[in-house]
Amino acid sequence: MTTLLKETLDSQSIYMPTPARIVDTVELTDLEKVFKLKLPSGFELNHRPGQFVQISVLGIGEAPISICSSPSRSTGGTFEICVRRVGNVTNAMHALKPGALIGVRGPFGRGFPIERFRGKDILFVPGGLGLAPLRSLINEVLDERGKYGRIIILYGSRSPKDLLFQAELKEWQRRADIECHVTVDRPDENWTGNVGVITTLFPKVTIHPRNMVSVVVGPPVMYRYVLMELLGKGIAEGNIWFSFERRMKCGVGKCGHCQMHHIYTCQEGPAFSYAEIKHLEEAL
Amino acid sequence: MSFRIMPKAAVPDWITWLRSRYRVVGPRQLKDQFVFDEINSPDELSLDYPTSILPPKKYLLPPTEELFQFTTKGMHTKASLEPRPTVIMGVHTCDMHAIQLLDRVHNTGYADQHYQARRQNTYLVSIECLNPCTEHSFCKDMGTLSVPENFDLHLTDLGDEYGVDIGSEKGEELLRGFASVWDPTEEDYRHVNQVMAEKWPRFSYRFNFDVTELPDLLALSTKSSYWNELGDLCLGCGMCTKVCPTCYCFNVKDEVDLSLTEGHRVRIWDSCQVDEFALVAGGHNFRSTRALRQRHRFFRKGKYQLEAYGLIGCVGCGRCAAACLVHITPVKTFNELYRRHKQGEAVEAQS
Amino acid sequence: MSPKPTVAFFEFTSCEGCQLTVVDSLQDHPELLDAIDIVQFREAMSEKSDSYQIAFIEGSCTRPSDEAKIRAIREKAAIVVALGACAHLGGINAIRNRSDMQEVREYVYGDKANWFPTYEPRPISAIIKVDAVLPGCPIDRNELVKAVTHLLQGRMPQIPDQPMCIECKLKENVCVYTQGKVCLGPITLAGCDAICPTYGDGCEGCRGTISNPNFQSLREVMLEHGVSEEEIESRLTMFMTNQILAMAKAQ
Amino acid sequence: MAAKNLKVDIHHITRVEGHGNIVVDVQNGELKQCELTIVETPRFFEAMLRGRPYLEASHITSRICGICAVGHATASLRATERALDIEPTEQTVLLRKLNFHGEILDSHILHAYMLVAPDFLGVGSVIPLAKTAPDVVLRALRMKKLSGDLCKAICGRHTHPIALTVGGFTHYPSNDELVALRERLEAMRPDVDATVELFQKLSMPDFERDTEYIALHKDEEYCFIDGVIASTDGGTWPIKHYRSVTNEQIVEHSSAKHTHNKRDAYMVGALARFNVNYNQLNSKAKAAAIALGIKPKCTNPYMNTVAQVVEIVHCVEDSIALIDKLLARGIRQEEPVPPGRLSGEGVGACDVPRGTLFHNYVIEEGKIVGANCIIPTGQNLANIEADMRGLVPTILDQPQDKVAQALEMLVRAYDPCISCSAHMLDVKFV
Ligand SMILES: Cc1cc2nc3c(=O)[nH]c(=O)nc-3n(C[C@H](O)[C@H](O)[C@H](O)COP(=O)(O)OP(=O)(O)OC[C@H]3O[C@@H](n4cnc5c(N)ncnc54)[C@H](O)[C@@H]3O)c2cc1C
Ligand code: SF4
Ligand code: SF4
Ligand code: SF4
Repeated sequence: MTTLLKETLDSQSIYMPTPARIVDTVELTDLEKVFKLKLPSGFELNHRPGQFVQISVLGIGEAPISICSSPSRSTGGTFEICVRRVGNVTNAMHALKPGALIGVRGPFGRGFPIERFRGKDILFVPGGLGLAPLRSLINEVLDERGKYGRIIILYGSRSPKDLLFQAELKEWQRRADIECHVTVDRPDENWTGNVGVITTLFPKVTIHPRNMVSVVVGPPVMYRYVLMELLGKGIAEGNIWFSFERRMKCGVGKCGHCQMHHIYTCQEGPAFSYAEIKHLEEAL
Repeated sequence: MSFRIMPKAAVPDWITWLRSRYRVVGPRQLKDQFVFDEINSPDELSLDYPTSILPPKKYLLPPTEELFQFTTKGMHTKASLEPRPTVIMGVHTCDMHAIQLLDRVHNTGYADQHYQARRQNTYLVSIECLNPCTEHSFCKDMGTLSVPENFDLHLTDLGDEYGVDIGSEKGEELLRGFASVWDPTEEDYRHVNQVMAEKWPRFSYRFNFDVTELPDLLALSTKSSYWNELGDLCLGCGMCTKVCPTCYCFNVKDEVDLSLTEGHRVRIWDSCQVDEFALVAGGHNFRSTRALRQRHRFFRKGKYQLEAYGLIGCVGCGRCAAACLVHITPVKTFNELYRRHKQGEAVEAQS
Repeated sequence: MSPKPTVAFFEFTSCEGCQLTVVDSLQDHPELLDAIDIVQFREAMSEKSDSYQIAFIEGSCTRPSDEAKIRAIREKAAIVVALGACAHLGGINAIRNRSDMQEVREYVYGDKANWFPTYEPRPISAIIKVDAVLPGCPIDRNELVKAVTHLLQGRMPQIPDQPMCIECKLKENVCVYTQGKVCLGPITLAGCDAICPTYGDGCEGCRGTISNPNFQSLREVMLEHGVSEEEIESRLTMFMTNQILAMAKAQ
Repeated sequence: MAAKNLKVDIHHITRVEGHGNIVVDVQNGELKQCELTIVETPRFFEAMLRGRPYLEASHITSRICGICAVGHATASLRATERALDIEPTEQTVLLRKLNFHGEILDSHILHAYMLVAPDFLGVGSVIPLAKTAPDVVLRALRMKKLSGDLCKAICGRHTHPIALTVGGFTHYPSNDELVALRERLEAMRPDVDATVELFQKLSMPDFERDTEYIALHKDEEYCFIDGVIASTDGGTWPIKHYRSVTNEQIVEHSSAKHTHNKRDAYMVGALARFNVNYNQLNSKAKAAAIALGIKPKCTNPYMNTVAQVVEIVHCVEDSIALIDKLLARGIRQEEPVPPGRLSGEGVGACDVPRGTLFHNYVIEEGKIVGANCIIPTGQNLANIEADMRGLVPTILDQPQDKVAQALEMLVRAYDPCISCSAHMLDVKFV
C-alpha cells in the first residue's frame, strides 16, 4: 500500500493531483455536501485528524478541504470530505455525481497531536463548518473511547437547518459517555434547544481545567470569544487547539498565501495550540 | 576550482559557440534600461550593465509557468518538466545570492521539481561588480558584494580580458573545446588582486546599523507607527515584489480551451502587496491594510527568510527602490525604524 | 456536451468598438462559433431571436428611454455581462458629466436645448444588476475568450483585483513616469496586459480602479512628476468621471 | 406605374454600425415620404473636448467610432498639428499611411465579406456562412487578422490606437516586425485575388444615379490623408475651407446633419475616391478594376462595395511599397515633434473607409476651446435619401419585402457608420 502523500511526493510534480473517484455523495444542507472518495487501488490516505487535502476540479482549480472522516474509519483507500459551496471550485464539486473523478493531493499539514490528548478530558467546540475537520478527530477519539476522559461537544450553528451530520449528532447526544450540547443563532418553530452564540453553551458544562484539552474549529470571528471563555476557565494555553483557515494555493509551503508572519499554516498548521500562536498578531 | 583567462575579443565567438549548444540569455538594452533576454547575436549582450528591470530569476521561476497539462474527461495529466538547457550570462553577485536563497526554498521540505528541473538545466555565468550599479543598491550592507559559491563560471573584468573562475563541472562544460582561454600568469593573478582591492572602497555602507541587527530591529518594530505611514504612502501597485529577485509567491490557475476538454494548470507570480492575496472565501482578509502588507514584505526580507532558510531575504539589489513611485525603499525603511528605535530607547532612558 | 448557450449582443451609446473586438476575436478563435450560439448581434447579423441566456451589453445608458430596453434584456437573460468601459463605467461618454447637463445641451443645441431627452451617461449597473463585467476601452480579446470559457464552465467571469503595474513590470516596460508621462497604472485594474504603457503611453484608466485605489498617493506622484492639478483632473476623468464625481460628492 | 400603396419601416438596420431606420411611404403610387432616420443618441464629442489638453483629443475622438478609430485619431492629430504648427517627420508620415492602410483593409474586408456578401449569398450573416462556405469565412478572417496586426505593430491596436500622438509616435515597430509583415502581405496576394474573383461573381443591382462625388486628392498618390478636397463636378478646395464644401444643414428627421455642395447632395467613400482618384491607383488595382467591371465615373451606388475591393488591392500593394521605403530608411526612434505654438486653429482631413472626415479644433494655451467634426456618413445621408427616392419608383412593382431588402442593401452599400454621424453641434468658435 502506498500512502497518497508518498504518491504525491514521488510523482513527477508535487502539484499534480491523483485521480480519486467519487463513490457517494450526501447532501447535508443547502450548502454542504459530503463526498466519499476512493483513491486508485493500492493507495491509502493514512491521514491524521486535522489534516487536509487539496481537491482539484481540472479546468476550474484547486481548493484546500479538510478530511472529515476519521483515520480509523477511512480504510481501503476511501475517505470523506464535507464541502461548502462558496465559489468556483466548490460549486463545480457540488455539480459532480458519483462515479466522477476528482483530483486529490495530500494529506497536508500536521493535524492534531492526538497522542498528547490521551487520558485527558476533551472539550470540542465546533462552529458551523468547523464540525467537518473536528468530526475526523471526534470519531477517532470515540473509536478508542477508553483512552480518554470526559468527552464534551459544544456545537454552534446559524440555524437548525444548517446543522451538519445530524444523525451523528443525535447519536452523540444520546450516548451517556458524551456530553453534547447544541445551540443555534436563529431558531425555527420546531427548535427546542439552546438559542444564542456558542459561548452561551459554556455554563451548561462543568470543567476541570487541569486535565482538559480543548479543540476549537470555526469561523474566524468565533475564536476570540471562545478563547476568552477557555482561558477564563483556566485551561492551559498549550491545551487549547485551533485549526486555521487561510488562502492556500500549494499546500506545500511555497506559494506564500497562508503565511501568518513567518509561519506557513499549511505546513506547521492548520492545527495550532494557543501557546504556539498567541504572540502572532496575524493569527487571531 | 580553477581559474582561466579569456580575452574580451573572444567573447563573441564564445557566445556563438555556446548558442549552438544552449539557449543563451543575458542582459541586453531596452530603451535606456536593461532586461535579461535571449541573446540572438553576440552584439546584443551587454555584460557591462547597471541592473535589469526583472532579475534573472525569471528563467528559474518564469512569471507564468505551466505545471502540467490535463484532459478534463478521464483526468489524464502530464507534468511539464522539460526545460531547455540555458546559460544565463552576466548575473550580478546580488542575484547569485538570491538564487542561493531560491535554491534553499525549493529544496527544503517538499522539493519543487519544476524549480529543480530548471535549475539543473541552468548554467550560471556570474560577473564581478566593480562599481555600484545604481544609486539604489546596497549590496555591501547585505553582504552580497562578492559571489557565493553557486556559480558555474564567474567573470571578472580585467580590462582587455576576463578572469574566468570555474566553479563547477557544469562550468568546465561551458569551456570544454573552446580554444580561446588560457591559464593565468602570475601577472594575471596580481591583476585580479588589484581589481578586487580597488573595487571594495568604491562601494559604501548605507545602513546606519549592522545588518546582523536587522532581525532584532524588526522584531522590536512590529508595532511601529511607521508601518501606518508606509501604508498611507504605498500605492499597493505590487511593483516592488515583481522586480525582487527573492520573491517567489505564486497563484495557481487553470486554463482550458473553448471546448472545455483540454487545458493546463499554470502558476503565476503573485504579490503580497495586492488586496486579494490573503483574502479567503467569505470575504475575510487576513492582511487587510497596506500598512500590514508593507510590514509583511519587509519582515520577509529582513527576518522571516533568515529564520526559515538561514539566508537573509533581501540581497540589496535596489530594484524595488528604483521601481517604487512613492520612494519606499529598504534602506530608508530600515534606517527609519532604527532611528525611531534609538529615539525610543533614548526617551525611555530619560524617564 | 450540454447544448450551446444562446448569446445576444446589444448596444446603447457607444462606438461599437467592443462589439468589433468580439468580431476580431474570431480571427484567433473561430471555434468561438462552435462554443456558443449567437442569436442576436445587430452590428454583424440580420437573423435575430429574442430568446437568449446570456446578454452582452455594450454602451452606456444616456437617455430615459433606454432604461426600459435595458430592463427588458435583464428580464430575458439569465446572465448579463457589461461589455466595455461605456457599459461598465459610463466610459468616455461620461466626460460631459463634469459640466452641468443643461449647459452642455445648450452649448450643443442652443435654443433647441430641450429637443433631445438625453441625461447624464451612466453605467448599465445604474439601471439593472449586472452579473459580470468585461472592462476596457475597448475590451481585451483574450479576456473575452477567457470570459466565454468561464461562462461555458458555468461560472462567472472574474477580473483579478490587481493593478496594472503588475502586468507592466512583467512585460519589463520602461515605466512611463521615467519618460515624463502620466500613468494611472497603479490604481487601474489589470487585464489588458498593460497595453498602453507597452506602446509608450500612460494608462488612461479605461478599465476602472482596483478595489482600494490610493488616489491621494497617486496624485502626489503626479504632482512630483510636474503634472498640473488640471492635467491630473483631466486624466482621472477620461474614463473614471462618474467615480471621481461620486468621490467628490461623498467628501 | 401602377397606383400602389407601400409602407416600409425598417427599425434598426442590421449589419451597419449604429442605429438608423428607413421610412418609405408610397400612397397611390406617389412617394410621400422617403427618409433615413438617424436615431443614435447624440454623443456630444465636440462638447467633451472643451477644456481638455490637446494631447488627449485624438484619444477621445478615436472613441467616436470603433471601426474607423485610426481615421479619427489621424484626422484629429492633423487638426492639432496644423493648429499648433507642427510638421511631422517623413517617417511619421510613412508610418501613418501604413497604419491607415491597415484600417482601410480591416474595415473594407469586414464590410465586403461580413456585412455585404451575406446579402448576395442568401444568408442573414456570416455565421451560417461559416458552415456553408468555410473557406470564404476563413479567408476573410485571415485577411482581417493581417490588417489588424498591421495596425497593431504600428499603433498598438486598431480599435482605439495607442502609439499615435501629436507630432509623431510613442512607440515604433521593429525592423523585424516590418519584415515579417511584408512577408505576410506578400503571402496574402492569393487571398486578394480570390476576393476579386468572388466579387466578380456577385452581380450588383442595376441602378444608376449620377451625383457629385467628393474625395481628398493628391496628384502624386491615391490620397487618404491630407491633400485637397476635389469634386467630380470640377473644382478643388483647400482642406481648411471644408465648410464651403460641406454646408452642413439641420434636418428635422435626423439627429445627424445633412450636407450638400454643388448639387442637392454628394457622395463620399470608396466609390467617390475611385471616381475622383482613379488615375492614382496602382497598376494592380487598376487591373482589378477592369476585372471587376468598374470604371470611372461609376454612378451605381451599389458599386461602392466593388470600389472597396479595388482599394483592398491598392492598399495591400501600397503597404508593401511603404514597408520597403521604411526598411530602406531604417526605423528611427524619434521623439514626437514639439508644438511650435500653443494656440491656434487647424483643420485635419482624412479619407477614412467611409469617406472624407474633417476635424477642426481651436486651441488656446494647449487646451481645446472649440471643436467641430464632420463625419463621412453625415455627408452621405442626403445622397442616400436621394438614391432611395430614385430607386423606389423603379422597384415599386416588386413585393414589399423585396423593396425593403433593396433599400436596406442600398443603405448598407454606403457602409454607413451611424454612431459617428450623430455628432450634432452648432459650431461655436471663440
Ligand atoms: C486548511 C483548510 C481547510 C479547509 N477545509 C474546508 C472544508 O472542509 N470544507 C469546506 O467547504 N471548505 C474548507 N476550506 C475552505 C475552502 O478551501 C474554500 O472555501 C475554498 O478554497 C473556496 O474555493 P472556491 O474556488 O470554491 O471559491 P472562490 O470564491 O471561487 O475562491 C476564490 C479564490 O479564492 C481562493 N480562496 C478563497 N478562500 C480560500 C481559502 N479559505 N483557502 C484557500 N483559498 C481560498 C480560491 O482558491 C480561489 O482562487 C478549508 C480551507 C483551508 C485553508
Ligand atoms: S527587497 Fe528590494 S533591494 Fe532587496 S532583494 Fe528585493 S528588490 Fe532587491
Ligand atoms: S512599489 Fe512602492 S507603492 Fe508599489 S506596492 Fe511596492 S512599496 Fe507600495
Ligand atoms: S508605466 Fe504605468 S503601469 Fe507601468 S509601471 Fe509605470 S506606473 Fe505602473
